Amino acid sequence: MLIEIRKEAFNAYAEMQYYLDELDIDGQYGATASFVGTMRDFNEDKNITSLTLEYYPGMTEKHLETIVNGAIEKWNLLDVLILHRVGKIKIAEDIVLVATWSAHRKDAFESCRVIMEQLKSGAPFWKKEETTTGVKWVEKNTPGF
Amino acid sequence: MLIEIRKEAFNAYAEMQYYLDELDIDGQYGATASFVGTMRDFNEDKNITSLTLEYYPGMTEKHLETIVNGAIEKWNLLDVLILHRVGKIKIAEDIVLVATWSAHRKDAFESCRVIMEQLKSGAPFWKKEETTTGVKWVEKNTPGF
Amino acid sequence: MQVSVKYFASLRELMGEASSVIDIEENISVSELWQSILESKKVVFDNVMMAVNMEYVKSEHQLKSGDEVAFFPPVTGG
Amino acid sequence: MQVSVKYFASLRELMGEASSVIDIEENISVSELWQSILESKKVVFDNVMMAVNMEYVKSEHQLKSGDEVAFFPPVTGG
Repeated sequence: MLIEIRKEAFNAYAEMQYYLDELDIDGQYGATASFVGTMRDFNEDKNITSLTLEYYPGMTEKHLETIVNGAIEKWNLLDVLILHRVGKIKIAEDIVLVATWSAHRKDAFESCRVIMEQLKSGAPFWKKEETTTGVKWVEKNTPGF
Repeated sequence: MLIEIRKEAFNAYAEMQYYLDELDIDGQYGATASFVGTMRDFNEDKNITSLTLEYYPGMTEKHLETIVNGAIEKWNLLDVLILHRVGKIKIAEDIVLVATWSAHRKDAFESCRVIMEQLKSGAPFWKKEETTTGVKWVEKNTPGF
Repeated sequence: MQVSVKYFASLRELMGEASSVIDIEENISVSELWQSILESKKVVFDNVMMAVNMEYVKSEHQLKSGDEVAFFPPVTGG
Repeated sequence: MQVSVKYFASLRELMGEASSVIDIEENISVSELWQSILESKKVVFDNVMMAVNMEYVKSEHQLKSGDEVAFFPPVTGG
């Protein structure tokens, strides 16, 4: 399991490959579900030029660990990877990656989605949007279901 | 949209990156959901040494296209990628990749899972397992829900 | 009239051939063709899936001259 | 007794500070602390989320000396 807060831009698919290369689960995993959240240039009809992501060092990592441990208790998982970007983010840069590895697809699909929803609703991150008309804290996330 | 049957081993994450690099959706997509199915060394308690995947050239591609078109009608999707391996497959090689790109995560998550389930239940592919005790056609897939 | 028939996977092995061209009468359905194949080959096979011209069809689907008819076991891809 | 208090995001900007150390009486709850902060700062803020020692707590959670108390707006990560 790896949970990391990243201050620099990362490439989600390269990161998944690096991580998988170090895992010793060949032959065991049959299913990998992943989600990548990426910086858009719009939100609620506003034009966004950049985004700044703040977090709570210590609590953010701890809360993500609690989420992952809950998923490991509920589903048969071989591994979980979460990367989350903080700081100033440009358009089309990746913000979050959640990946789950399992023998079977049901466990991988369900855990990936639930981890992502729990991250959105509980992990201490806050987005501030720089738009063409000013700067504004995002007040709530788009519903996931 | 790209649907491809592959006769040679592929790397799912490198493929996603190649495909994304050619797409012109930067700033539009906020959510990418993907699923990778990979060759395990076990199935229903049998030890598997390799797998041979047969398909129905023409119908397989056509059926996958029908599945993707159904998803595009149902969800707001920016793009869809499906790669599926055929021929002789070794342990830990990727068998299938389904990726969906959308502005929002609900559409990406739901469409990826439904495309995958429809592929498993309807796309003309057949697996033959080479095990330590002989060769056997797989009779049914593991349930996905 | 003639139709071409294809078999896949375990059914291809059971039939001992991947495809054949079969003479059939007019106005027969895909399941009637399937029954006549099973009888002439003296084989049994449960849970067959049927496609005509690369699309799934219901068992009562009427065949036309030149159709490509495919019979195969439940699919197991992904 | 003393607790350290942290603010994040829009609440940090509203408070004009990221953290402070506050003297409180014993046996007060995290929501009582929050109310007293709002009053002393003369601000209003809806939908606050509260954590003590980096874990979410209920509003009636009793504070102990040395606790790290955090107040922040609804989270918007991912």
